[in-house]
Amino acid sequence: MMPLQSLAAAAPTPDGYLLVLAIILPATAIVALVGLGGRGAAGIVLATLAAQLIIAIRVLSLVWQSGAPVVYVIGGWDPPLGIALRADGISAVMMLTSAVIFSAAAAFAWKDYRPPRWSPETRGSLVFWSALLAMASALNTLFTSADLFNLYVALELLTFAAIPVVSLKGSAETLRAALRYLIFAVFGSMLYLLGIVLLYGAYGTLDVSSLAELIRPNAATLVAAALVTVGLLAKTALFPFHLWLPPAHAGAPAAGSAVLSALVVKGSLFLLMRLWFDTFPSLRDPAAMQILAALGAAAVIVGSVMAIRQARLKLLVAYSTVAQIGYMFFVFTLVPVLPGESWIAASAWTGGWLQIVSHAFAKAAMFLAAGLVAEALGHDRIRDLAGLGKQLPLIVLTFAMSGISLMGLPPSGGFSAKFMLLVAATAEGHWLWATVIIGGGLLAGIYIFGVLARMLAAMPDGTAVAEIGRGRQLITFALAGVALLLGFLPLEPMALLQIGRMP
Amino acid sequence: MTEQVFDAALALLVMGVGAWSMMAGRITSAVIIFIVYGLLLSLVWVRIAAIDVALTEAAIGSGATGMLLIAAAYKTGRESGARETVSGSLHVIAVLLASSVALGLASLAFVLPGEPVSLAGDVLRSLPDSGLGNPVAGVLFVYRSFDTLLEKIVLLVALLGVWSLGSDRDWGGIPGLKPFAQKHSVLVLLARTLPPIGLTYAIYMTWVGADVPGGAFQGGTVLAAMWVLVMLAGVRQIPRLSSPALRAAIVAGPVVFLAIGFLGFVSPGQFLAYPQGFAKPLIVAMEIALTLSIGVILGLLSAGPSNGKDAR
Amino acid sequence: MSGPLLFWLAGSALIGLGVYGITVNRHPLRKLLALNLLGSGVFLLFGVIARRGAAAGLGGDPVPQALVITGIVVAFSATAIAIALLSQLQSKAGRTSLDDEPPDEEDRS
Amino acid sequence: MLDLFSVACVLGGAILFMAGTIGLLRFPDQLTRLHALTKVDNLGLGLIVLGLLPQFGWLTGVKLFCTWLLVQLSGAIVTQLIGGAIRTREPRR
Repeated sequence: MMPLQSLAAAAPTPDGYLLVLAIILPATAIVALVGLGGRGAAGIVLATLAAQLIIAIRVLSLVWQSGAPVVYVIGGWDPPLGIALRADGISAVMMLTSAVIFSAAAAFAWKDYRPPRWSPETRGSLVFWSALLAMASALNTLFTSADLFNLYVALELLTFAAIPVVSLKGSAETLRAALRYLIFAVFGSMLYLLGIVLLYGAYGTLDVSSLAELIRPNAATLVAAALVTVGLLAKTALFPFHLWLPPAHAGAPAAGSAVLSALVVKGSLFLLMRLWFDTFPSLRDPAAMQILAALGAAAVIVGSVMAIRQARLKLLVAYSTVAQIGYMFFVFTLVPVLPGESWIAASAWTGGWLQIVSHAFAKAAMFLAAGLVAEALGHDRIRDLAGLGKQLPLIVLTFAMSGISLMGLPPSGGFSAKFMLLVAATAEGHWLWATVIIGGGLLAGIYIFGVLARMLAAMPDGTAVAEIGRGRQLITFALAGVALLLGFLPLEPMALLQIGRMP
Repeated sequence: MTEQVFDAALALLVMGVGAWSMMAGRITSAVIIFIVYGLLLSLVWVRIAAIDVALTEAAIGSGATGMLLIAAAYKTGRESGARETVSGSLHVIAVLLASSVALGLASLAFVLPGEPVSLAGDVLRSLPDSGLGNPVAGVLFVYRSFDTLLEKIVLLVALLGVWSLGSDRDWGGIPGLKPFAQKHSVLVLLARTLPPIGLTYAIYMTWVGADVPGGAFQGGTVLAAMWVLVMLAGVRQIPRLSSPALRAAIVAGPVVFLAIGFLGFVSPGQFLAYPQGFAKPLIVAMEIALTLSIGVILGLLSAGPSNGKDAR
Repeated sequence: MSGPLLFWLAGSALIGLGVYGITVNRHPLRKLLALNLLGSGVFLLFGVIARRGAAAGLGGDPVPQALVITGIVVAFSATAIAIALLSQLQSKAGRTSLDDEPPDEEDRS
Repeated sequence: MLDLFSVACVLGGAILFMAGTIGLLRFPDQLTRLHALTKVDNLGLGLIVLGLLPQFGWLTGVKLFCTWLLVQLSGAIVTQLIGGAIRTREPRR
């Protein structure tokens, strides 16, 4: 028998407890919400969200200052027996992104799902806030956990929290969307679990960093990597597994859709990138990576074309998510397998993460804007959007701003991201992918300008527009603003995103 | 030799019954066959020396899951008698895909790296410190208690997911589980005689779980079964979902678990680490609270969301 | 053939059956059964790996065994949510098919 | 001698189970199937428990006996319930 010692012994850092708090505080808050039956719910939710933000900022600054990951070993049991948490540069960036978007979504939803202070709880408020907090807990686990099975539990927690948000309205349509989502997602996690079962059988550890050193390209490992990849793709809704996404994301209440599209799909995507770049780098066969890029390209095209054909605004925005996810898969082939021109790899890497972050902000803004439009007009049929430009100019402006980032026009985070991916693609001679990156932007232009043109058209007589509070418009506007401001980051590979990456 | 014949027969039987449950004509038959499959599977777990898993599979994988599936099959199965499948060419592709997956995995049995890996030695080396005798309980509550904690949150979120399907108006009301309409005196008899025995058994399961196979999940499932029996027989009123006592029972396990986790920050200084010498009493306290919570949550998962019109 | 090897083969077959069941069946409850079958096959493979790791006087490696217990509970949670969705769908729509209904113009969102 | 007793009892129980299973599969209607199942179930399990008793200490023996008792109780009641359900569905036969 060969008892494997932890090879990359994780050395805990002094402030590592922040990572465990980022996961456990929201979980504790859910327990409190259920146990107290609505008493003090508002305070619990606010305190937890504030703590999330503070922890995320603190972790980011720690990683930034020390240039090294923050590590925590739970219960003091080193891997492979125990579980370690580890936040590197990308984890810290994603934690902050999710904390900001959760706070914005919470502020947006406060009006509709106001958690009671002392009055009895209601269905919407308990379910919505518990689900939101559970998603925050699960995402922080996904961003920081270094244990493959722990990540499986987190993936499931994320799905089970997302399901009630999808079906919160309770119509047959949303129930069906939720059920289809659940079946896809559980199928995906079963494949993922099967993959890690094989990895444990081959290497006797589930610790991400130990595995990186042990892994050899043998049959069991390749099958495991393939299963893990397919499983996570199903959860990330990459073409051809995208069918569940649009009805699920479009059916949720606006704040829920924003979180689902901006963050929840990124959970499994984050894990996929972490595994391929940090744990399986030795398995990165160029041909296999080309398959991922090809699926990404197909997603960009199919998602955009479907978005153009939609008659309903929320479905259009949801299909746009299918397309935007596709871009992130170019990173798999653009970061070269062999260490070559390192600036190309770094550029593609930064471009990919910038795409994830700026899409999160732009898409959250766009879903919230679509929710406000639906609330103002009582419907979200695109052909009947005329006159909004006069009635709700701020919403139209927000929609345009987030659209700029999704299309990849300057100055926006989406532009910087796509530009860096494009530079890497042309420098490496991937002309096909370069064409898709440009073409995808043009297709995005068609659906976004199509909507804007309707919004700015003259108002037909007799259209009633409901009053929309200023606060929620400003929240939405701020999110779109962040998506644009990300474009002012210097157009060069960011050192932060490289901190703590495996060699 | 006899053992191998038995194992071979068992393996074939499990595969056959599994296939049968996929192919069965009526959906209710498919579900019943699946429950039989679950019981056979727990026998397999016994054969590969995983008694804890065998108990969990029998209790949760077959028992609790089976209870939910049967209820769903009777509710939805009537709409279509026959098994509907995808059309011709897609069917062929699915068969090819499924068989290549099965064959690929099967062939891995012969190429998995020769030297088997195991953490058994590591687990046993540190187990005496915790005072536990059951290595599986050691993994669940000492080394990987973080997984177990998250899994409790998963159960809680699943319960909220089920509750979320009720209507706004009936929120916090009585679940939609229908007590047996007719006066079935035998069911009432069973619901009066069995629970004391079941309760004793559940406590026993949890209590011995620290040292031999058993534990909070298995005990909790027995508890849940007793409660569902009592509710179905109409012996006790099904509680309102907003009842403070019910809520307290739901969160008791997670609260104790979290409290012990935070206690670790104070002594010995790490989340979910146990103070020297206190590991076993803390774990037993945690398991007792968890048994109650798991029992109540599993019972409520089968009782469904509050639903005014079904309650009477 | 040894017991563990036989059960490995059985587990592989169950996973194949599960994949088949999910892809061909239309009724969501049957898909759910297939998912459970697939899951049990995955757990069984893990159990065989645990059995291979029998050491230090134990009949199997306790780490995978404990992970399977957690996995069974998580899979059960998924089944519970799915069944609740299914019965709610049955009450609301009178059927449980996952195929979309013809688009309804009146439906507000 | 005790071993022989055990083998005989367990074997007898196994044969009864086999007979019950055949009855379950071959009998024409639900009530007779139920009959085949319960009669054989109780006696078969009883014989197996009886056969195993001498093989273990007293504590395991008590557990085994309790198992049999519980199966008796639930078997009898569940059979009653199923019988009742059949009666209500097909009132006159």
